Amino acid sequence: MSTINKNATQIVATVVSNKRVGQYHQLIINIGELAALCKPGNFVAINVGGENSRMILRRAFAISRVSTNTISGGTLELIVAPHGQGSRWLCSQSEGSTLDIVVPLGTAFGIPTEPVQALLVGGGYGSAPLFGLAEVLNAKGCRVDMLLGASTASKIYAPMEGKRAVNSLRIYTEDGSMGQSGRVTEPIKALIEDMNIAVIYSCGPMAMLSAIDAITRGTHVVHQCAVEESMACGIGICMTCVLPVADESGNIFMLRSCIDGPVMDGSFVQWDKVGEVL
Amino acid sequence: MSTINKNATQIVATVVSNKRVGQYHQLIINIGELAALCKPGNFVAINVGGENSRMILRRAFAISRVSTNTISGGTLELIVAPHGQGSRWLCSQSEGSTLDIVVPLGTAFGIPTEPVQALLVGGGYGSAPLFGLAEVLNAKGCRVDMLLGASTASKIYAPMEGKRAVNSLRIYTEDGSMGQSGRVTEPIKALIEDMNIAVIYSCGPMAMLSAIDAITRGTHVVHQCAVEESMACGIGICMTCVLPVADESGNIFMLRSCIDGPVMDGSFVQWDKVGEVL
Amino acid sequence: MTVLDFSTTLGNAWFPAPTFTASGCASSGRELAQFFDLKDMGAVVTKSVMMKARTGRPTPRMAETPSGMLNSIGLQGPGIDAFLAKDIPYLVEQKARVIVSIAGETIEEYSTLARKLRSVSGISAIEVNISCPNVENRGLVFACDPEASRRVIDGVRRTIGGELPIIAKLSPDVTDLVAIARGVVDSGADGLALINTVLGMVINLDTMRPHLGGKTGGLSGPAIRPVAVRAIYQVHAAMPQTPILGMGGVSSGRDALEMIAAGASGVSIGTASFGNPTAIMTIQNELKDLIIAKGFTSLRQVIGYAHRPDEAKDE
Amino acid sequence: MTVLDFSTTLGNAWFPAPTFTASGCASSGRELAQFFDLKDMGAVVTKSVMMKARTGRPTPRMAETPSGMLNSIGLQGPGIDAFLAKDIPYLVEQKARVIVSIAGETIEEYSTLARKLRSVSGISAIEVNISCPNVENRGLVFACDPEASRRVIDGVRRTIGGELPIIAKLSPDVTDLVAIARGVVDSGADGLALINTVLGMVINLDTMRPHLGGKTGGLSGPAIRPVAVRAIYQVHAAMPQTPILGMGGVSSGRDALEMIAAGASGVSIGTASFGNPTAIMTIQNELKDLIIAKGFTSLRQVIGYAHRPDEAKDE
Ligand SMILES: Cc1cc2nc3c(=O)[nH]c(=O)nc-3n(C[C@H](O)[C@H](O)[C@H](O)COP(=O)(O)OP(=O)(O)OC[C@H]3O[C@@H](n4cnc5c(N)ncnc54)[C@H](O)[C@@H]3O)c2cc1C
Ligand SMILES: Cc1cc2nc3c(=O)[nH]c(=O)nc-3n(C[C@H](O)[C@H](O)[C@H](O)COP(=O)(O)OP(=O)(O)OC[C@H]3O[C@@H](n4cnc5c(N)ncnc54)[C@H](O)[C@@H]3O)c2cc1C
Ligand SMILES: Cc1cc2nc3c(=O)[nH]c(=O)nc-3n(C[C@H](O)[C@H](O)[C@H](O)COP(=O)(O)O)c2cc1C
Ligand SMILES: Cc1cc2nc3c(=O)[nH]c(=O)nc-3n(C[C@H](O)[C@H](O)[C@H](O)COP(=O)(O)O)c2cc1C
Ligand code: FES
Ligand code: FES
Repeated sequence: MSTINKNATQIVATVVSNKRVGQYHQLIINIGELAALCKPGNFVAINVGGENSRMILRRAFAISRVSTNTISGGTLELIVAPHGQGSRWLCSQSEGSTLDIVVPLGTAFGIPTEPVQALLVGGGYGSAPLFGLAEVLNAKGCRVDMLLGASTASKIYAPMEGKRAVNSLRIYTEDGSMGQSGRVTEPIKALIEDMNIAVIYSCGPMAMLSAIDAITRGTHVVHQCAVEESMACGIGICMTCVLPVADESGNIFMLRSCIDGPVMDGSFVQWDKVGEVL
Repeated sequence: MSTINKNATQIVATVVSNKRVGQYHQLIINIGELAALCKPGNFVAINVGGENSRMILRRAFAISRVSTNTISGGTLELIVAPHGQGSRWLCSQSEGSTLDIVVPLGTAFGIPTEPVQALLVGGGYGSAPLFGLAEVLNAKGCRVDMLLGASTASKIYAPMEGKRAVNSLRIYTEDGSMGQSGRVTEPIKALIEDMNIAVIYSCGPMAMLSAIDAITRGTHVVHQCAVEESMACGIGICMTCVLPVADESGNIFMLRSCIDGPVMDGSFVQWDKVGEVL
Repeated sequence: MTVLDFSTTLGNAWFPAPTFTASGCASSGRELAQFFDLKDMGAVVTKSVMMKARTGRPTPRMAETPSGMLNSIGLQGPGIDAFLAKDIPYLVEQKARVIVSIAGETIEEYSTLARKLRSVSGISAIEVNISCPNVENRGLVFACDPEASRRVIDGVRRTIGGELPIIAKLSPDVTDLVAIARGVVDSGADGLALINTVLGMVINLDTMRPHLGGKTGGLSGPAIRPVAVRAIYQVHAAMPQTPILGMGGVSSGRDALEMIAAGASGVSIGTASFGNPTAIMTIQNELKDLIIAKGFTSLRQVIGYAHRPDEAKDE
Repeated sequence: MTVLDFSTTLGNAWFPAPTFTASGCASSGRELAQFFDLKDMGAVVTKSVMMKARTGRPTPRMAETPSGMLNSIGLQGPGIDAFLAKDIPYLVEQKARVIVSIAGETIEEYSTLARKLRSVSGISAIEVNISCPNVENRGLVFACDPEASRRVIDGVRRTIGGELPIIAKLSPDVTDLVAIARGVVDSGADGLALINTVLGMVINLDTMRPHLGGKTGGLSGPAIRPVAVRAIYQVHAAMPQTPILGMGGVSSGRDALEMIAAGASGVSIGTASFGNPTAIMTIQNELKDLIIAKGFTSLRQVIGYAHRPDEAKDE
């Protein structure tokens, strides 16, 4: 049993700002002292739709970055794609409105103790938590290269200030509207071989994570991926968000991606069995 | 079958203003040319809670007054008591927000063809439609006396400008915090006898309407009351809002208060059978 | 531009669109005609009519619940004779397609009602409401008893002859819906209407008593949609040849599409009209657009689509 | 200041408050302990445990619906031995009251589970989940079959002896809930848990297939509350002496009060905790305040209050 949610707190937080960035919304939310407890990879769970909402479940969003030395207290940043009713509602919340939010939740990316070479791979809004991670890795003396991919330019999230912590950044779009044309996973194999990559951190669609796993399988590269499964509770009590994960001896368990994840060791996830009965 | 909803239209209308008046909210809503079709006694049905609302039914509100010569187009006024979730939501809508509204609905107060003496009796927010009615009666040359009652002062709605069309206005509160102490129905018997009242128009709680009926029964005074029954549809299709009403020959029918009302001849309503099986 | 064949059939009855009113949620049609043209939708399903005029249940007759409502109307209505004299001619004059819903307190009464309808022109089908939970039949609802259900339909079938399609309207409040469905189809029903309301109750916390005059009521609206979709899916899986008129919480084109994919040939819209007088037309248009957007060329291709084996797992 | 006796009993088990978790909606308790102290609420009802470890149903396992959700977990769990070794000691250490929920695939399995629990200390009661619609038992759910329900409870009763109260958890998806309830009480159940989820389905309109990996799922949340209140009211009316643990969509103190007035001695909170980790404590406090505001001095006075004849019609 994990004890990772020991800092999780349910609070009412104020929206500090809400800006459109491409097809996403950047939300800055004041969470006061909790900001200091948030780590790259953690996520938040937010009530959506207001008081009379027919949406009864919270929505999960990765913490993109936190700021602890703001005048208004600690803040966190979310990058939200207007997907369905709930995320659209969130994207429509203006400065000053309040949100019922549980923060921080889930596992965080493991940070190497040595200054190793790290490759960060983000798909769509999956890039959001990678910039905060890059800062931490950078401070540890790691070399940080980043690959971002999406179907089209407006779905690439790559803020100016985020790039500071990154040694290189390459962008891939499927329609070629930004950066190189193609999938973000294509260059990985060559990069692993050319550079001395010790760890890949990835966040994005499950298909992307699974493709990266196929590439790293059999190599020495550690693959820490942030998975994204449908979550009803986000705090480990409902068992809806499970993924088949093997332990060291090869026994497969259905682990909760909200509490035993979202960051997991990609090599233990049984990608081909996701969505199957064991 | 009544054809009274022939002007009913579903529109998206803008809130022009929202002011607190005692325990109520005065909402002014721009309904454009439909304002010209609204008559005293008619009501509106409004969607509440916004897009993701778990409240699936419209809320009914009496049209307090209409204004056809405003710069912004025709407007109507509602006096809304924050009762439950839906009306509270409505009271929280600020200037510029839009409402999905069906207007005008239901029967209107019958206007005498001769300039007779009329007594208007309102309970709580029930006074709202009476001021618009008073203007119409006044224009017809009727003498208009008004009695307003409520449990306490903050539940009396009696706007300054409304009083212009009224020859006399007396206020009753049960706790004596405004006007005379007591129930609004107490002076009616004496008034009928002292003055040559031809018609009483009433709007307020069912108990008040029923009490007025008991007083007018056996007299020549016509009692036009606006009833208030729980309504699911407001347009005559659901049969939830029925009241037992006798026809001329004494046969009792369950009439829909939304479409065969809300204004009804009080002497035909079977007040003692409301809520009973026939 | 894609041309979509939006028509549907229930037994031998043809409808230009698959979107109907739900019985009891459109009165006799007149009230909605104020908001749109009745002939533009699939069909008007009239409020269940009984032999005699009925005043129904005491008020309060409704309670709003989260994403739903309870009703306890108790089949208030004018009785079959007044209905045939006044309501049918009006609907025919409007060129609306009409499905007449009937309800009885005895098996006999259903047959008598069917006899009254036999020679009436302008009716496309009969919906036999054997599932209204508000009518007392020694505490038992017809549709909860396989034997009684069968006998009602059998009686109606014999009386009506082979012309008018019979649609049996079932209650979801049963242990084995498929068994009831099989029974009524074996007895001569051409189609099934799924689902009637789910039995529910609300306690009024001011009086601390059941809120409705009739104590229990029928739950309808979006809250019950997953129950309706399940019922349609289960019955279509067991009896793919039997046309189903789906209903229960449909309030958008996507909801209607869900039911059609689950196996419904048509969809009735009830409670949504209370919140939105033009709901049926909006839903009809949204459904059409959705089906076209998905690349289908006829409604028929969509009926029961969710039962097909997955061709591509990566969809 | 009014002093309220907020305690309740289920059979011979006593609880300081009537607000419990719902089985399967609190895992083993640890996860919620992060948000409040487990000993502050009535009791933790643990996730239904089976003999062997189970991986459950394929994902997706949930779909949000209007004011509700579907789940199809399929009783994923560690099996009774691991559960007794790890989870019970933790809960006991937290000083939480514990109701253990058990589920079996055979009548035999239920008895075996009961035997395992017999000598475990720190358990207040056993909830026997015979109503989970996700487990295949040749397509039949125990709680939908009066005979099977009785036999399960009979087996558990014989095994467990007279000490631990047995609460039978029933499904609302039956034609005659009262008959099932009577059967299990006659077979030795001390109380009833009402209701388990309602069977439902959602079609995914992208894939045009059932959304859940397990196709159908159980509907829970506020959407089903009116169904739960009705079930509690009906069963309490028929069997006023049998304590009922009410559940289904409770998300506020007023919802809990509705169930208690309908006849529940205690209330379980499931889905509400997903939207709100502190829901149980909030509901517990709201309920207490409401009951005090209404002038009652003990919870017991409120249980089944809605069944009393109206003293004053003008209330
Ligand atoms: C750990 C985690 C981190 C995430 N981070 C981000 C992020 O940084 N930015 C962002 O835009 N989105 C993120 N998502 C996805 C986001 O949670 C969904 O887009 C959102 O829940 C959709 O809700 P909706 O009401 O708009 O859509 P609907 O489709 O209407 O939602 C219906 C239900 O399905 C669930 N659901 C639907 N899609 C997803 C999904 N992809 N993942 C999980 N649940 C889903 C919803 O929570 C809801 O319960 C993350 C999800 C997880 C699990
Ligand atoms: C013809 C008519 C005219 C009205 N005029 C006014 C007015 O001018 N000002 C005003 O403040 N209120 C008026 N009301 C009452 C108003 O409709 C209710 O206060 C409102 O519907 C309560 O909704 P809620 O969500 O706040 O309360 P809730 O109690 O949460 O509502 C639950 C359900 O019950 C119905 N309901 C509850 N109370 C009433 C009621 N008193 N009458 C009808 N339905 C009810 C609601 O419509 C809703 O469907 C009028 C009602 C009718 C029928
Ligand atoms: C107010 C009301 C009255 C109803 N009356 C009838 C009726 O007379 N006959 C019938 O077969 N069904 C009746 N129903 C059930 C509906 O036809 C429909 O089956 C059910 O409401 C589910 O659909 P919905 O959620 O779209 O309303 C009624 C429903 C409501 C809400
Ligand atoms: C995700 C989930 C898992 C559940 N698992 C169980 C279970 O293991 N055993 C059981 O008896 N009921 C289970 N239930 C049913 C609940 O205990 C409860 O009866 C039902 O959800 C209604 O209550 P609610 O609306 O408060 O959730 C589960 C419900 C949900 C939503
Ligand atoms: S989302 Fe509930 S256990 Fe993970
Ligand atoms: S409110 Fe529906 S008929 Fe009057």
